[in-house]
Amino acid sequence: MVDAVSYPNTLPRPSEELAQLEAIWATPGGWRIVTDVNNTVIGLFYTATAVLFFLLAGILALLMRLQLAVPSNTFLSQEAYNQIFTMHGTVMMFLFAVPVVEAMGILLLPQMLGARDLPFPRLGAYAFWAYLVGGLIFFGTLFFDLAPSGGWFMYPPLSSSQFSPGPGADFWLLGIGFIEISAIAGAIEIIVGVLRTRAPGMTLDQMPMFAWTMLIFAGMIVFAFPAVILATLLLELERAFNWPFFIAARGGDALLWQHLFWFFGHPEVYIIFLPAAGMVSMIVPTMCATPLVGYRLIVVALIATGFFSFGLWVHHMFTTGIPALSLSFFSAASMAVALPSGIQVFAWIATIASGRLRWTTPSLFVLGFLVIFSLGGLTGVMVAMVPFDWQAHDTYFVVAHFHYVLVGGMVFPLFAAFYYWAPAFSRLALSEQLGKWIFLLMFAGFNVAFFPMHLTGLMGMPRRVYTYPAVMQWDVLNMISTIGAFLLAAGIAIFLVDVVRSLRPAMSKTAGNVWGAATLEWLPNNVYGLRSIPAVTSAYPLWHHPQLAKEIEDGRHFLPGSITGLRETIVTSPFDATPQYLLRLPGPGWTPFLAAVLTAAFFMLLTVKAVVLALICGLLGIAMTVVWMWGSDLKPLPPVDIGANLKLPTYATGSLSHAWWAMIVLLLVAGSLYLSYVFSYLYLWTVSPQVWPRLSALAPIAYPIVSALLLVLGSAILEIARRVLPGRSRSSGAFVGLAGLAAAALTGALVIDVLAQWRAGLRPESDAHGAMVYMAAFLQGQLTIAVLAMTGFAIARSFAGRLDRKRRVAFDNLGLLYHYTVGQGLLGLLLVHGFPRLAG
Amino acid sequence: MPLVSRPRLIRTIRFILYGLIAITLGGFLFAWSGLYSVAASRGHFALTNAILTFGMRNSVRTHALGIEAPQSYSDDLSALGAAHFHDGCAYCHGAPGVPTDPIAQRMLPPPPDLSTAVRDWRDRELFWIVKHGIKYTGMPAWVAAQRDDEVWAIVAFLRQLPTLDAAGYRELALGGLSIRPQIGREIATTEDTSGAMSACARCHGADRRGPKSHLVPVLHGQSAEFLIAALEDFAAGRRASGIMQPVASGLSPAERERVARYYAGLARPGAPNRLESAAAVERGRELATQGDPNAKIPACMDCHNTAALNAYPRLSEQHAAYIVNRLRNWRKGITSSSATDAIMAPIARSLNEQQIDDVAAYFASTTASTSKEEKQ
Amino acid sequence: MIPARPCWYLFGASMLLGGCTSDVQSVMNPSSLQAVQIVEVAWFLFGFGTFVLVLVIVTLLLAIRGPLRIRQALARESTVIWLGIAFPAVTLTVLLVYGVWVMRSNLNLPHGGSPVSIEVVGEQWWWRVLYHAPAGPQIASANEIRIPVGSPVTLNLKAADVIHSFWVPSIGGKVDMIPGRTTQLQLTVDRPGVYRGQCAEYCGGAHALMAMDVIAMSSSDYAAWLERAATVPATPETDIGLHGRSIFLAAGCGACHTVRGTAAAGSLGPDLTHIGARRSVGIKTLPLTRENLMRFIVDGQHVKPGNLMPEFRVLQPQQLEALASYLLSLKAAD
Amino acid sequence: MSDTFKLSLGNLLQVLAPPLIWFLHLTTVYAAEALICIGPAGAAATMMAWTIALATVAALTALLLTAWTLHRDNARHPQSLGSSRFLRGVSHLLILLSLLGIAWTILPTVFLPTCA
Repeated sequence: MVDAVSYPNTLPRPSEELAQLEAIWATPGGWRIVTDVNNTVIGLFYTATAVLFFLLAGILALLMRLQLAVPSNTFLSQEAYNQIFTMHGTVMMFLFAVPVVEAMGILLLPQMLGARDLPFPRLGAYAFWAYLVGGLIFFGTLFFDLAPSGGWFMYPPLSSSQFSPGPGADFWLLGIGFIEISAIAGAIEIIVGVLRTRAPGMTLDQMPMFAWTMLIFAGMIVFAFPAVILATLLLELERAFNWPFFIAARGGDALLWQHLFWFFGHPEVYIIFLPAAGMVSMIVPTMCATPLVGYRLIVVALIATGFFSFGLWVHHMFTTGIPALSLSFFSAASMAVALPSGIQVFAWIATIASGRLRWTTPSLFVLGFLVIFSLGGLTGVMVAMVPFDWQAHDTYFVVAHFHYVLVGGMVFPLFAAFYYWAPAFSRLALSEQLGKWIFLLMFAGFNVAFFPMHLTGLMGMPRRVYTYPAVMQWDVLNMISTIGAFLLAAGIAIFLVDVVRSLRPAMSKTAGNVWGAATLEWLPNNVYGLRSIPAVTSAYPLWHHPQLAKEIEDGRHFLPGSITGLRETIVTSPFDATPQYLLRLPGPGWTPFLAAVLTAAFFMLLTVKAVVLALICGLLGIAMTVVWMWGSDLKPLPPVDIGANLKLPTYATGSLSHAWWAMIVLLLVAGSLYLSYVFSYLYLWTVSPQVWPRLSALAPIAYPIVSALLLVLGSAILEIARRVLPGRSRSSGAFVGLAGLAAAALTGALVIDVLAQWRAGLRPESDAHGAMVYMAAFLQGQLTIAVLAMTGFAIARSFAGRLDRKRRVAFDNLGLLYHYTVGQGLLGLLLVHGFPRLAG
Repeated sequence: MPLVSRPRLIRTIRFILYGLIAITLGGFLFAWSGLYSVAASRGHFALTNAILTFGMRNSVRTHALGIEAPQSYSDDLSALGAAHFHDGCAYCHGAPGVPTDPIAQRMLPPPPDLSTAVRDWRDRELFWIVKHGIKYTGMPAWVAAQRDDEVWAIVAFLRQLPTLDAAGYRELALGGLSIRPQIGREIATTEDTSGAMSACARCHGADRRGPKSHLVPVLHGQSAEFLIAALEDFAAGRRASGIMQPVASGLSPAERERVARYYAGLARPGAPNRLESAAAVERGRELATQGDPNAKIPACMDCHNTAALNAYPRLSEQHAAYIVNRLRNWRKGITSSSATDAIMAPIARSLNEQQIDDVAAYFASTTASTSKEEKQ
Repeated sequence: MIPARPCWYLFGASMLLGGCTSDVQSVMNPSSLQAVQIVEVAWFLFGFGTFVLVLVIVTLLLAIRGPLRIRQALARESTVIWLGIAFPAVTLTVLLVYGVWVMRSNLNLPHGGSPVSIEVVGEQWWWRVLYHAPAGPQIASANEIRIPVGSPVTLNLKAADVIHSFWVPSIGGKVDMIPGRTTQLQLTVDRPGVYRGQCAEYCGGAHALMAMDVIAMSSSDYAAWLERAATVPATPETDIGLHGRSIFLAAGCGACHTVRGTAAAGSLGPDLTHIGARRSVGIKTLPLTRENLMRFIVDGQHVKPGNLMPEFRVLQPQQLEALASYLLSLKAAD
Repeated sequence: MSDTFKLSLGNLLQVLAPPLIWFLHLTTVYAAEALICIGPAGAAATMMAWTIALATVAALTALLLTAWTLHRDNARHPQSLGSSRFLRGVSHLLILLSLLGIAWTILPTVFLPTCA
């Protein structure tokens, strides 16, 4: 354990050290800024882009409110309205809510945790550029009348090729699938960042609450998003190749989509809400100048929310004719998820009671959040009551409910956060005076806009209607809502004025700790984060250690400069944050930007069926990634001293390595995608067992047995390959041969399985069973291709003398992916060949 | 440290901006002075000509890049193209046995003789030129921009043009029409003197003779009401066709009615050649009489029978190629604002390719009497 | 007891404004056993919600500016456990039991009398209604459902194309109509009347216009109506009516529509056998009048954009008049 | 595998076990309901009752087991500080919430018929 009081560096620092640090971390100038990967720059860009999408989707909302202001309005056509409401929901959920939280995480986390940067800066840059380019193209479809119009939930069969023939739905499916992949990339970065790059001594009970929420946020993404990625894959395969996953006439089922979509969609709400709650948990103690009451209770609440929110997806399906008992299980789960919210609300109130609340703009937004979110939570309990939901479902009551939850629970805290953290990243703080006006307009506008919707809903107004006849007499309430929406918009417009007037993004010489806050991000910062990294002994280090700022600036704590001449940060153990090794980080480069643009181009060209061009872009994108990966696994150096004679290694392998952790998280994503697939397979069987084949129609059992043997053999070969890795940097023929053999075994197993099914007469487009069987091969094929690519990469590195027994992260990751792929393959064989034998 | 360092960027932008202003100003002064001559009588300098031709050629090549030309053209297609060429193109470009008009020869640039000029172009480039015309040359764009199928007919004919002599051209373009030699008095005093430019019979046939191209509909025995409405729709631009719009707008209402009554009074020219497969005809019959409730397709025979409104066309003995082309155009979203299109376009859009072929085969194989029986 | 104009109460309680006088399609104006139970749940929940919201706001105010003693009490972690865990645990248990109990009583409704079973099929964007009388022909109608008062009615709900949701708020909660499945809604309506409903699951294009009426009538009226509905409408007696019928057949209307007793037997669109007796044209978008009929025939894509029926602008004005007269005459003789 | 990793994994499982048990219990009873209700109607109610009883007993046992390991670890390391002790405290409360969640899940089975 490191003692903070005995400073690691007692002597004055060499004069050139700071200049060197600044030079190493310097932001590239001019157009080359797109090559930058530093979390502060990317974080600011990311946040600004997310806010841009918030404004764009907000304008769409205003258009809708204008259309609904009076009955039988002709301001928007039916088709235009349907496109607009689809885009409003999709953009708000996928292009604003999740990205803005991820952006704030990328911006704030390293500073809060005392890291120089996140562990995978290039991945973060890639995620951002992919999101920006993909998002702008996706939004642009609106101007070409190509936007999807099937609602943000895209229920089949309405979204099938039969009922949505144009490319709109494809834009949605590929665009959203792609943006989700970018979100997962960000989530991996955040999980590894929070667990492995905290300042020495920052144990889990001293971690800033925002970091806790981001950790759980990212963890939830890992398990929730794969479900919707699978759903979008299934639907796109159905649209493009006529594989009937959702077509009832061929054994598919429309409700399968709903199960998968809401298994993602419900946690999504909490994915959005938790980080916002984390921001509140940071702001409230500062504004009351007192520690958070019930830190442990809040962590319990966060973890419980993370789990409970996965158990209530069916509550979006209360009206689909599912048996009452099933519904009641999910009604119960919906009640359970109310508990953690209650804990948090009363913990904040307790914190306010234990201190003295200052009337600042962030405080106002937090108070507004507490009131609005409570009401939203209560209407949430109402719609969790099955009989009430039978009436309220898909009406404006629900529209009111989830806007109270999302705007109240997320947008208000976000504005509080903007006002709260602006001084940490800008030369000027935002205006307190304007801020109060903005709050008033937004709070009043929000309630005037959305409270009446509870009533319009009870008066029978369904959602997603582009007009209504005067006889329904919903006009007065709708007019009030429209006026409220414009008040809310006025508040946001003034906010923009304030941003233009006051926000001067800067890396150093910021407005600083104007609130008297207690966490590390308020220490003097620069592009490189803190000048030196302190050992943390308290959850509120700045309050407990008033001279910290000065000491940090003087470089008296750990890692006061760059030791290896590269960007670096300390990797610590996940629980007690003991320093483990020094991670050398990559600097600016074109590859993340180009790879992102090319990936976006690949998906979008695929949508417009320009397959050749798409493939070219895809391959170039992969090439970019290979170039970027090639330079990432640096040669090990002798251990270095980061201060106080603390010697840290510069290279780590196995479970110590941050790359290993990232791979494990990625495999969790793959695993949860595959579990979603297994669920889908079994679910479709319960719906239409009649399309499952008789025993006689199945492929002979010999095929899967050979396949399985090949898989196991492959795993064994790869382990032998690990043994023959050379001790020193030189290439090894034995290794190359064995690795190639292992890859061939994996490919062979897949080919044999597909061949067996094809020769047994099974076709993917014939029925749901056929489609599901080939889907297993499709998923296995994706991983096999990834393994092939990584094997090629490892072989190339071996030839280049960059892979040996010590420097072997590239191989470790291949091994993990390989064994996982084998495991998934075996499970797939068991399911596809075994289950019909069992059930038939 | 500020996020973006600006000075160099700003200097570059300023340089570009000033340059642009200088160029714009110079150009304006030249145009304003009137020094440039726009006379067509003088021709271009050789250099100007070379630059213009270079620009034109490359513009066409680049713009035509994304166009996919068919592998081959049917005789139906080139016959249709020939018929329109005679009416719409020969005046300027001439044709075998048809000299270019002297007035057209004085255009700048003079319209090229296509029997040699087409060799310089790929099919997709010819298509692009015919469809879009060429700026500053007098080459007009196609009248109905969305009718790519008609433009391809011209391309098909242009490919055949270099091989034709005067007799061959005449056979193809006039469709076997024999034009009565006119006496001096007639030539001196009537409007229609030569070439039978707008004679309907060149394409649609007359008396017992049906259309030469199977892409041209059989008008014999259709109701006059339907034919008048169709001509009016073409004349008013409610129906889009680069071939029919010029012809129909050249006729007075009285003439339209007379020609419609003429064709309405003709007997069907006899069943077209029956190359349709029996299976396709059977599938087509099923669809035409029962519809396809799953795909929301109503039965064709409920409207296209002999007892139906006169506003509807009769489809028995109609050429399959014509029906397929028309249905496929609707399916591609080429819709006009005529009253009949309002009914048929949405129905046609719900047919798939196979159904289009089947139903066309069926109608081509029926005669007026069989279709009557099936309805009653 | 349920107030007569419940919407007013809600409104008055929430924001002192006028205008909320519509019970056309209100959840809070129930007319069936099931809907009444749900409204009771709703009122209970509104009460509960108001109570908790007031509790939160009051605690919040006390925490900000309350007496020191209260603030010290509020700041304890045990208070968080009491208010944040214990209190919700108890109240939510009560709510859950209540909700489940209502679900159960919704399932166990009296099954007296001969149950009436009607099939409703959601189509883009209209409602096909099929009455399966024990004897006699199957009666098809569209966009209005007639049911008897006082006896349990089972609606068998299906979808022809995409997912729709059957919702008539005054008589019960919504139930989705899903392709490939048959869902059920059981109701016992307790007073005669006309109840408006509309599709509650977004189903594309004209989803907003997919409305219907449920007409509840006394058992004897219902039986009489059913008998009349089974008859074939008489041949028109007027010249214009006869002319209209010939236009109807010659214009191809029969390709999509059925009029029993004629050659028109299409099934793509609504059955028009007794259209003259219906309340509306164009799926509740227009009341049934001669002008509206004519308008829907020639201008239907403006009335209900995207609907399957093409616009028959080929019809001459007098043909259209005749057609409308014929359609209006299609009803059982009284 | 390094020791830190094993230690972390153990602590992590301790924390995540209670809500995971709740989730498995919920999905088990939900899946059982879905499977039992497509089978023959006669035996549904009894099969459902047995499934719920078994699943609940299994879940409670697992929760008890988690609680026992917590007490064991607390006893073994009475003065340990930092993350592990903190997480054990978190785990305790999660057991409580998960118990409540499981109770709510089985509560409706008392009132409602199996497949309706």
